[in-house]
Amino acid sequence: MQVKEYKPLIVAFCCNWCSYAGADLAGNNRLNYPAEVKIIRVPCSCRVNPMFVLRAFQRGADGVILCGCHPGDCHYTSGNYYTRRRMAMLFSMLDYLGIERERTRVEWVSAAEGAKFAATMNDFAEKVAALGENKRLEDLRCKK
Amino acid sequence: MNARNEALIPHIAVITDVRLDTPDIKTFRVVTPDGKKAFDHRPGQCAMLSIPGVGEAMFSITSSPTNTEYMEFSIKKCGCVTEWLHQAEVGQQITIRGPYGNPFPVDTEFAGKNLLFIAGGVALAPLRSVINYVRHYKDRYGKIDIVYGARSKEDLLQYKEIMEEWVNDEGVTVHLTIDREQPEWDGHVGFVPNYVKELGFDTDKTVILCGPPIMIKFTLAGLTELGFEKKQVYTTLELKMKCAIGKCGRCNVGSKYVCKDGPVFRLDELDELPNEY
Amino acid sequence: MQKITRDVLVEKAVSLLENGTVANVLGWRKGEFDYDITPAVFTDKADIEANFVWNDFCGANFSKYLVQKTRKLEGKILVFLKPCDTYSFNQLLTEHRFDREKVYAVGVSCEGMVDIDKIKAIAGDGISKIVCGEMIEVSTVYSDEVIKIDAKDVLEGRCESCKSKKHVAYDELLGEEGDVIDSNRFDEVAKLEAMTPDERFAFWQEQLSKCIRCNACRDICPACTCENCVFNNPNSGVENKAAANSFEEKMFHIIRAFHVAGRCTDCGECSRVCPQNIPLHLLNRKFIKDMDSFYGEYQAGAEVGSRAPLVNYTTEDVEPCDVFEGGNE
Amino acid sequence: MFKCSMESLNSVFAKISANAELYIPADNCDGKAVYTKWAEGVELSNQLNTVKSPKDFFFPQVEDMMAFKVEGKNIELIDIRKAQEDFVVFGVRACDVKAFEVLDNVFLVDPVDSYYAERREHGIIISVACGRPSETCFCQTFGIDAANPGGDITVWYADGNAYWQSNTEKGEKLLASLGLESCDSAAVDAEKAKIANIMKKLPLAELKADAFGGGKTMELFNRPEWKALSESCLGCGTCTFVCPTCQCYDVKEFNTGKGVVRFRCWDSCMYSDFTKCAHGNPRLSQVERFRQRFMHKLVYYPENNNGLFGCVGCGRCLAKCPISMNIVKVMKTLGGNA
Repeated sequence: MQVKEYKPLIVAFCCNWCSYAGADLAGNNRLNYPAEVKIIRVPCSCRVNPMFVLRAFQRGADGVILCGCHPGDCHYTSGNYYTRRRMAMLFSMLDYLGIERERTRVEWVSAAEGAKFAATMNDFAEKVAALGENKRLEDLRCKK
Repeated sequence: MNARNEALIPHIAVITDVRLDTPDIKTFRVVTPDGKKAFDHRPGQCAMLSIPGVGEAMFSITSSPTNTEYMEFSIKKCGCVTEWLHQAEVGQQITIRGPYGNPFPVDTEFAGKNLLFIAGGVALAPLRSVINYVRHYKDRYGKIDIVYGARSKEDLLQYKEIMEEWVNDEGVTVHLTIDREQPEWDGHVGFVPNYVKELGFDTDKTVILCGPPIMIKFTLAGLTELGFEKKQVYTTLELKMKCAIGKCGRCNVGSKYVCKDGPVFRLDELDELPNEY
Repeated sequence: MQKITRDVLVEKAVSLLENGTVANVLGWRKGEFDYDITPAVFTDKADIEANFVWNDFCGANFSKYLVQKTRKLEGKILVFLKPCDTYSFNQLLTEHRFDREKVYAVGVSCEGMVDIDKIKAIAGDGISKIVCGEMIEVSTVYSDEVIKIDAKDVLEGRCESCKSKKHVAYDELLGEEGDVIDSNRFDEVAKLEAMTPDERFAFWQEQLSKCIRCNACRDICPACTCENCVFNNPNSGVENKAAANSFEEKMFHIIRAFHVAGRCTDCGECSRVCPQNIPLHLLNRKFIKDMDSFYGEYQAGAEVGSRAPLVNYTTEDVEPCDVFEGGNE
Repeated sequence: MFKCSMESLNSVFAKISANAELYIPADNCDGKAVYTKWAEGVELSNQLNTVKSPKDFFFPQVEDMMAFKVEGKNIELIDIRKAQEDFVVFGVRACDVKAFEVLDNVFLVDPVDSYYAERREHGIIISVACGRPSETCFCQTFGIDAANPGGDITVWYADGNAYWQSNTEKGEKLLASLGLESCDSAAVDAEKAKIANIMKKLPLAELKADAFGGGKTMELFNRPEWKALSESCLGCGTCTFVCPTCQCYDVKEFNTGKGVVRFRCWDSCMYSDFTKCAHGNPRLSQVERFRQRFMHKLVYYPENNNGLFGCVGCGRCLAKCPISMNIVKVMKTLGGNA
């Protein structure tokens, strides 16, 4: 039997205006980042409800990353400031419950930062891979 | 393990025909994957249909038990399951389990009687199996009257079958009515309760009444005026159900479970139950 | 142990009822035993005189009832509020959840409520009588001896770390006004933060696995006043009547805590009513502690109309990835 | 009758668990009794009863029933039922033993619920008589004898010993395999008398259920007191979930992304969506939902089950209701012996 190399499944919520375009640019520039990064486009990073993050873990994600415009650059003026507070609270809570803090991340990526997007994803995937499978926020029914 | 027969485990069935009856009611023909009728039933009984991932719900079997080839369900679009069913195509598999509930007493109390069916809107669905059953065994019953009303001509369920088959049967009289005047309609216009009063039936009939609560209330008042007694009137109820076998505990009216002790009730029996339906 | 007596409250309720100021009294109704007190609406004098209770078991916070009662009941409602209840009262006003004009609020000073479970742990089962006071006198069917327990030893967990004896809202006050207390309420949170992630995980796994999803924490919570909760909405995709596995237990409690973050006044009702004794307040207090340390001190309900940290921001906020173990590096 | 010393109970447990899984009430991290799988080191609780009733063993809170695989228009039904192993539950009180009879009348009548039946068949109940009932106990109201709890085997604790007596064939077989010392019933008779004496002293000893039972529907249903009784009900599910006889369930589905699992889980008549369906809701307010629960226990259930009440007086709802509204208050208010 062939042992499959463990590749973490990563869900990346990307804001439509900056980070999604950043991911696009990374692709256009043929920059490599893991194929296991699944991008979900959202209108603004503040569209991401804490429930989205948890449900991504439930459905089998090993890491969840949010990408939005740099603070001050939000297309809707202030959306990402709210994201910053919400995710700070959520991540702190997840840490409090003993869930590995390296599994969640927020990164500000502009439309011009294709290289940063690829580097971020590579780095995040590597960190999550080091942790191994998500066991602490898993739903066994979805893993069978 | 398979010897464990579990009432909650359904069978797979397949939709072989979808007929748009009215703008919001479709009639589905359902058989097992090998083309047979899923199970036998009696007039007025129900079945649980489900679509995995959407939900399960109770529907009355609208085809007559005398139809041994397939079952039909007339379903109005009003919730999750029904909405999903309405977009289903021929060949779609669903699950089915049943039959559930007590049937109308077609072979006992109804035998030899004159029957009066009164229905409004989609409520013809549960009565159609009874009507077609008594039409099939016409010699066992007296005269049959059917009063059926809907909002408009388009909303009359099974209009084709009514006009092509029912009205031509000897001993069967069909009285149709719609709520409002409409250009190509030359029949009666008005609500069912008033129409029943206008028609002024003799009290030698057994009444099978089904429709929205408000219609039942006023029709019953009309029938009482005509001299009918409550023990002559049968109806069928519907409440939220999950198990259909009297265990999940939600479809009760007083101590009676609609799924197990109903859905067919005689009105004088209902009078002894709390008004919680 | 309460300094203010039942008779003072009864007299107040009866006089306000009789002079027509209010038509309803939201108060505590006598139970079957001396400790099982039910929140109730009183409308008549005789009923109040016979059945109104004020003692060390009157833990129920009436603020949430005002949301429904102000809609349903005719006439003004008299509500008795302990200091911690007044915070919930203010918070609900901030959220425009009830009409202030329909309420006559009477503040009642409180010396802390006691926990029947703690009493039973000392006196045992089979309680036949409890007399409240500095020393609580407990009689049981198993002995003729009256067991005396210092009320301070059996305080409810939330009262042990009482944050305020000050009423932040009232029309009238009975008893003495107290002060905001420098409480030790974050100690338990800090203790958990000091653990390793594995220990924390084990702690919460054990606690949350007790959850039976009865929703009592949500239904009693004065901050949970949504007309239709996301966990009741079949279209939300998370509507579940029972937590099928440990994921769903965690999700329910994380999301519930998050939904009340910044609005939770730390009244402690969630932990009080939990039939499984899950320390749910530790989740809410974690959020409060984090908000205090990241965005500056904030007490929900301290004043009407204040803006909670989660509906606010500054351009200099801490980055989510710099936050761990409470943000203290 | 057989006996063993209280100190040797653990070795008896070891013997039982050699052949079947054994569950005993043990204290959890909060010092509350919960049924715990016995293993070396698990200590029997001293508490009167467990927070949650033992109905979980036969009717678990969540139970997967079947799975479906959906591909295009096709549905595949997957039977995921597993064979049930034998298990033993020790320390069940008289009220909870009676509660199994209440559940049996629902699940074991035609059509039989095979999920429940299978577990019932493989479960052995060892009951324990209540030496120290609580003030919240009122099992005697329903004719239950706390001194003779029943089940497959009954155990009495008296003078430092545990006395064992089998009541069924299943129990007899198990008891025979334990190799306990046989003895006469003198100590147990004394214990029974002691329990009978203490039962008379309980605060709820005089509570009567005469005003309730089958045939009282219309008389009780429209009573005006329901409004005041249900006034502060939160509509949470605590009473129904700690109740040993509440058996209502919901059938729900979970899409795992790889298929659909249909499961059932406890439901509560206190919840607003319990009877809500596409055409409306027959129980719109908490008054109706509250009334349903107590009418079911005290009137509807006895009506359908030859007078057997749907409440066993375990007192869990008295202890756990967040607002302390419970069946005793309802019975006293409506029954007129307040």
